[in-house]
Amino acid sequence: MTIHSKTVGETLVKVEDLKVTATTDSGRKIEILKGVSFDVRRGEVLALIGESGSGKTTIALSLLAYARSGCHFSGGRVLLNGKDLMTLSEKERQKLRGNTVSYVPQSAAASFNPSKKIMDQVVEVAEIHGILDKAAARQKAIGLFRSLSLPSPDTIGDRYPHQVSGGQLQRLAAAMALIGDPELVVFDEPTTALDVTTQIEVLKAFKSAILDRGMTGVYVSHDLAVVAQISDRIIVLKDGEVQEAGETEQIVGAPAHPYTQALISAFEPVEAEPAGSRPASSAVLEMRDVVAGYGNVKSDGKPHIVAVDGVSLTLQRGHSLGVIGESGCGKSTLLRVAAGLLPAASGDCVLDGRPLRPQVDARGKDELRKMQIVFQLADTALNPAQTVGNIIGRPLTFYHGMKGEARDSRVIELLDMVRMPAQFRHRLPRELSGGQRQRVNLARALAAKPDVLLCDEITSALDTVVAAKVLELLKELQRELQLSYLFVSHDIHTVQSLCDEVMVMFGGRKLETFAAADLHAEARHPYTKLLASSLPTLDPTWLDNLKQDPELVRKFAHA
Amino acid sequence: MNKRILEMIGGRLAIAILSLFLVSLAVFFITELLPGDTAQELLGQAVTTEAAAQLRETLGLDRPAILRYFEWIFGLLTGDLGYSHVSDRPVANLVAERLPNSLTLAAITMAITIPLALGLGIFAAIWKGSIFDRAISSAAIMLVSFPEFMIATLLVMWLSVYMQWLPALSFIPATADFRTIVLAFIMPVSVLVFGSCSQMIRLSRAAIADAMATPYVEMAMLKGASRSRMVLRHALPNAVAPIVNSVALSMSGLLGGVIIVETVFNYPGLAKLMVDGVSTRDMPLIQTCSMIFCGFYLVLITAADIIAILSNPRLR
Amino acid sequence: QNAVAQTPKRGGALRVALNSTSTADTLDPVRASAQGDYMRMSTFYNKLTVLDNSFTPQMELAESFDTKDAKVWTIKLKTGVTFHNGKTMDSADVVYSLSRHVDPKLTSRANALAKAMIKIEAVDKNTVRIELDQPNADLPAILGTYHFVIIPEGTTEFTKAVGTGPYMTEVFEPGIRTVGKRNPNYFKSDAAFVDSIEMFGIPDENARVNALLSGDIHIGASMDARSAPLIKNNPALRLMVAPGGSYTNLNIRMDMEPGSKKDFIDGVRALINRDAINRAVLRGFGEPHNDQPIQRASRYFNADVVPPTFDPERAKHHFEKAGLIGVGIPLICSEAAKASPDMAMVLQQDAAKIGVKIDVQRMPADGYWSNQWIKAPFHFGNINARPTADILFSLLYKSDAAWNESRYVDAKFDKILLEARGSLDEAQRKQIYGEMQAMVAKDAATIIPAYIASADAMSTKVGGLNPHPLGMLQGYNIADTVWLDA
Amino acid sequence: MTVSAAPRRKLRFHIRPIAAICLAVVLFWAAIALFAPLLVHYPVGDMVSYDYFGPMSKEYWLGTDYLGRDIYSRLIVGARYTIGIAFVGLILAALIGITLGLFAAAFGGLFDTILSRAIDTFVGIPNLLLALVIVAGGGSSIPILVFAITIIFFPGCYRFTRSMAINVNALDFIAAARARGEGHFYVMIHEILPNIVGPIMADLGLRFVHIILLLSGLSFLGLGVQPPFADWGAMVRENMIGISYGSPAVVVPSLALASLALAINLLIDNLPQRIRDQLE
Ligand SMILES: Nc1ncnc2c1ncn2[C@@H]1O[C@H](COP(=O)(O)OP(=O)(O)OP(=O)(O)O)[C@@H](O)[C@H]1O
Ligand SMILES: Nc1ncnc2c1ncn2[C@@H]1O[C@H](COP(=O)(O)OP(=O)(O)OP(=O)(O)O)[C@@H](O)[C@H]1O
Ligand SMILES: [Mg+2]
Ligand SMILES: [Mg+2]
Repeated sequence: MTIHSKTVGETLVKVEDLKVTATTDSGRKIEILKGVSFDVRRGEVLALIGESGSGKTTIALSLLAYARSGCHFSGGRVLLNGKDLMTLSEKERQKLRGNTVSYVPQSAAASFNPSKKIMDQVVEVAEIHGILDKAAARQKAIGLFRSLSLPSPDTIGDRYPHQVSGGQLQRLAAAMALIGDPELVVFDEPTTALDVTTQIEVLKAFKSAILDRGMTGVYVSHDLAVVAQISDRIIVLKDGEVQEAGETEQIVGAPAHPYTQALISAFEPVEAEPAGSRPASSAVLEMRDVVAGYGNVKSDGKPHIVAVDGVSLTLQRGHSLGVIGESGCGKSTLLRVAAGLLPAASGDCVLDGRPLRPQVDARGKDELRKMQIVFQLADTALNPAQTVGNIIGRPLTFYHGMKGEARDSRVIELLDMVRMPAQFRHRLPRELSGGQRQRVNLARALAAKPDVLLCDEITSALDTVVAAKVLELLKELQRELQLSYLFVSHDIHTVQSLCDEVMVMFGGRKLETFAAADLHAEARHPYTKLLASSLPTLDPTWLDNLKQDPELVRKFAHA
Repeated sequence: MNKRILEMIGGRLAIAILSLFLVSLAVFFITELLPGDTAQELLGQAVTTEAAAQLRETLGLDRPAILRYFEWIFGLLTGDLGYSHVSDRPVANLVAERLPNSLTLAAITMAITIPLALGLGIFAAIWKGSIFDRAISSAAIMLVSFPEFMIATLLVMWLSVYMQWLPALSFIPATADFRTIVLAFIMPVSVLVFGSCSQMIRLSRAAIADAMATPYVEMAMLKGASRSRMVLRHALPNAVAPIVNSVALSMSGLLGGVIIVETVFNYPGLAKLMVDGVSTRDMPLIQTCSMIFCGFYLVLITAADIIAILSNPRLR
Repeated sequence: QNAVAQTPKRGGALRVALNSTSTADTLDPVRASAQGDYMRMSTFYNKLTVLDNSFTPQMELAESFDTKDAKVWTIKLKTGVTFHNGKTMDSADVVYSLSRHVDPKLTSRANALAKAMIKIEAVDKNTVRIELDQPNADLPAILGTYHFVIIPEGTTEFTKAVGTGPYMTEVFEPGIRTVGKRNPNYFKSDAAFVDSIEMFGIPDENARVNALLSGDIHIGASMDARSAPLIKNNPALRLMVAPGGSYTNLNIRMDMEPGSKKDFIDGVRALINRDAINRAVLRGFGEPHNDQPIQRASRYFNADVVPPTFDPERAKHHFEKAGLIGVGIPLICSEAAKASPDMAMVLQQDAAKIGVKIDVQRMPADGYWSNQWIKAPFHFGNINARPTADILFSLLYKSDAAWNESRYVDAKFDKILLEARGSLDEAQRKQIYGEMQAMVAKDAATIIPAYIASADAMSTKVGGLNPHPLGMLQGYNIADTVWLDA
Repeated sequence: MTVSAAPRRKLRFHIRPIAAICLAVVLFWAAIALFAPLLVHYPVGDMVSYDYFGPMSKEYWLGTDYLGRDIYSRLIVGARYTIGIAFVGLILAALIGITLGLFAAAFGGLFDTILSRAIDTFVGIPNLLLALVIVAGGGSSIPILVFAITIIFFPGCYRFTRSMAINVNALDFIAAARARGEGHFYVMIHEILPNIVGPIMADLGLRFVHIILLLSGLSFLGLGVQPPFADWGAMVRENMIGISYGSPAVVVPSLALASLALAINLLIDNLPQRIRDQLE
């Protein structure tokens, strides 16, 4: 049962036992899709959800009769209006794309040609397929811009992609997809790359566009809550296979498949213990009035680009301090200052009561050891040329002079600590999954026997289920080793579930700090409230019922 | 054009000028290090210590190098390229005789190479993986694997000596008509085109292939664009910077780097002039030629940089 | 060879490729120093005399040379000879032309020869008197050498050559080309047959041969032996080999170790395999020689001086006596001295067979003449053909000569050298020069294994050229006689 | 973010047949160069036959050259010179270029700027001319040739290494090592270098071809290895006249030169995708 009333008609798309195989560089064949079947009926929005790599994009693209290079269709059929797309010639496929089926990409920022004006790209579909003449296409595009509530719809098309914000681009991409009046629109995670506050705006725009037109859509996402707002039916995927399919209500409310259940439960926020329940102890890390940024220092003593502007914080021993804020607000910069990677222009860092030199080179080995940084992207944080054993072993040798047997057995202990088997120490990072890499990343930091861990969005790149496991691990380690975390995230739920205290940043400044348990208490800073209220819940009616202060949104969201 | 672009272009020009200055220093003092000098070479077998010393004095070679450097630089800035004592003529005259030849050869080569190489590179990219693409790529590799002199000599052997179709020398007789001139240029230009083409084909194809792998080209495809539209309308405009850069690099050797061609075809160009200068220790000549070559290189590279800046819409 | 016999034809544009060219190319007689310069001298200018095939001077611009004591000479000039600019040549022009070589400021390449003329004066419009510092019977021959061409009085600009010669400058681009067109007022009637002569350098041997094979040029100067078969096999081409030209010599400084040991010199002399050098190195483009500088073609050549035989056993005996078996002996050679690296290799191989170790050290051509030649104890040199025996002996063997390559000192030699120079008696001169040849062949430590022939390749259409002992291209002088069969 | 959580298996390099053939050719020449003294029949300088440009025969496998020397022996020793000089020059250029490139990337800042500017000035002078000037200055001996190659080719190695290293240097694991307190040297050698050796080796391979061609060009102009020794380029040149007789003296070294250059080029062109990706 969906909230919006629309007529769901006959089957538009029928996917039958679709198989897609990829050939790797070494010539090995991998089945990406292992026989996927589903239908899309005219007028409904079908959601595909699953973890990263489960084959969502592959399915989405197959609806446009396209397989990425290195992949090919190895079986099954995709019927659109009863015609099998797999048997079409390249010419016929071209005629289909953008015209009958169109696509809204995951990252509009990357999908717009940086050297062409937006309008030219939006009307290109009409030009290619000869649907409309140029002037009519422009008029239609402007109409679409307006209906997607884009600012200054008449002129926005004359800008280049880099001259509009991410949220706007995402909506422009939707306009581009809609201009040919396609029968089917495929949305591939169109909001994943956006900030939560922005995401709401875009979701709303999409939803009304869908409703207005009674469109048929396939909406791909890994975020159940987002999908719940917009879809009629949901298909849950894992490893290229359908796990469960059903009405949105059913999937969200009464999942049948264990995997779906795991997904749902990972989504439920774990309430933090009230801050008061843990004894306040001495401060282990303090930052005072830190100003930092990039580029040459100007005459007023501030850097050219100020990323962190006068932030102070205190981290208690054995506690976790969460730092949240939208992308680009200076969270990572703050951590880099603490780690000494980016010397502050002014302000102090104090570790264990002793002030730290701003530059990492000037700090003592023991000072460095006590504070370890864990980066967001485990992909780039691990040297691809070193084995896991070496990566974890290096801090052991560096800080503790361990060698040979001793080092090896300690590496095994550390791997065990992050729940990984001992033989993984012979692997290279690229032979690990994302979650495993993040664990190695963590184990390397632990090898130094630190007091403080600086964690930079370490779960953001992980799937919800995996991320939940890593968070669990962090909590356990904190209990066992009395670690203190300075934990940066843009996801308020994650922070809430792990941290004792939360600090909110905006535009390089600290807005406020509060106990995690009090998040919903009154008298919060409006921006914090906006953040908290912008997170979708599994309730399919959430978006429709959402009331946000438009003034606030204009002030803080960059959509 | 906005201020930022002007600033960046200004920066490029400043860097080019700075480089030219560094080059002048390097050129001057490296030539100073060459053993033997003009005086000795002028006197040849008849050299004696006293005679050489006397000649050095008359030529002003006995004064400190720094002084001569600044005189030289000042001369260059005021358009005085120096005096070649070896040939007893102003260097400007010597250069004026050769530079047009070198420029002609370079210009003809460029006029053929650039469209040809870019065309082949682009078509290879459009039909990536096709027979055409593979044939072009293999041909490019073959051509870069053979020494220039071998290609040149084989051409002469075949086209001049056996077939007698083309003159073996590109040394155009004083009284040449248009046909003769065209015939004379065919072989040297071909050799140079072979040499510079393959590099450029490979680079332009790679640059377009890079751009083809971007999400926005994939998006164009998903809009129903044909492959040629993807390449020409979407990939190419974004591959301008690397392509122009590769063109500049390949072309930069066309003045000074064509010594083999000038030798085999006996073409009176600047490279041979400089080699002559080296063997006769004609320092002002060597220095001027080096400066011309480096200047040419810098002009091309800077032009490529500027085109890259202008082609970047983020700066517009 | 057919063409040579035929009568000359007029017309045609001749293209000649020399083997070198550079920006040092010049039209100024005092600066002339390369083969191309000598070619230009004879194409655009004339001298008072020319040297024939036996180095005997024949009159050109001069009518006659007269002297009583070989010290003061009176030269009568031909009348009615005009320069390219229309001016009539007279004694003032001759005085001006010759005096330029004496002026030390102009650093003439011929200054060493010219400075003997202590007084050059015009007696009347058609007579010049020259006084020498000491008697020299060779003055007519000396004035027949490349540099002593006659230019109009007061000439200081040499961007165009203004001479009396068979051709007038049309184009002169140093290092690129020189084009001359026929001088319609040339004073010799049966000369200057082609309409124009274009000269340029193709330093690369292959390019030169290819240009010849493809018909781009008519004459390619100075061909290497390895190209010879190719030219001989081509019916459209022929090869003109001139036996003389220059020689590459092996010098041992007698005032330095190891040349101060007589046995070393004798050892090396016995170890020189003249036959092998001729066959393997020069490939027949040479003429075995007998360790003295006078060519076979010269009227003074002494055929009684026989070259030492190749005798490794005797050489070994000498080296043993000198205590030089197994000791590394450095031998300096360079491309600058033609074929010397190859000759050094032959010597090295033969020496190795008798246990003598020669370290061949190959020096760069640049700077060889100023840094290695004469200075090294054991080295190669290269001497171009000279027009007179006197020049060769006084330049290279006189005790106080700067270019005395082996530091040969013999008072008697110096004395008879002056005697011959001052003598106007041909028979006496021949006898003295013969004796001097025997002396230097025996005592001077300069070994001259062969005269190197020069070979010019040309189209069979080219006629009027004959080998000349002064070297390639008829002694750099083709303009008068060459003609083309269209 | 689309980071695949699916476990990946180690990618085995898939060797294409053409790459295997090319590798065999390269190794063949390398072995010849290495064992040259064991393989020659006659000393290189010996004029073993008066029959110049002799045909292939039992005694002279590949015929004789313009001086009647054994081409087979000269080819073998020529391999040594061609490959040896190019290799030593390349190694030196690579050592200097890579070291400086790593330094520039690791230190950055003014050091990098000045070094890069200074090295860029070299690039403006055409290779062959620079080589000519150096050889004219120092004489044409093997050390000078090696020196010239080093001087000419280190800027390229520098630029390539620097650009690769700067890319790697921006990655988080370098920041992690820095935050740990590792010195510049450790970062250069253990963190950056292992990640760029693949492309650097491939790039050096291409440079090797350039060096060989440059050397042969120099030899062609008479400034390469000096007689009686010869590299392949010099052999081609000195026997060039023989081409009209179809003499093996010129064909054989030409083929040797082309086969080596072609093999290396094709080998690099068919490298495993992962290395090629970084190359482009
Ligand atoms: N060209 C290719 N060659 C080999 N494997 C590929 C290729 N493209 C995709 N894959 C693999 O196919 C699987 C499915 O990819 P797909 O992009 O469809 O996943 P997804 O569900 O969209 O993931 P994400 O949420 O990260 O976008 C992944 O494991 C991926 O690594
Ligand atoms: N190297 C750099 N040079 C210049 N500006 C930078 C640099 N790195 C970051 N910035 C700018 O500094 C500001 C803060 O960046 P920072 O990386 O700290 O943000 P963040 O809060 O971590 O964002 P995200 O959630 O996207 O990681 C941003 O505006 C960013 O554009
Ligand atoms: Mg995807
Ligand atoms: Mg960040």
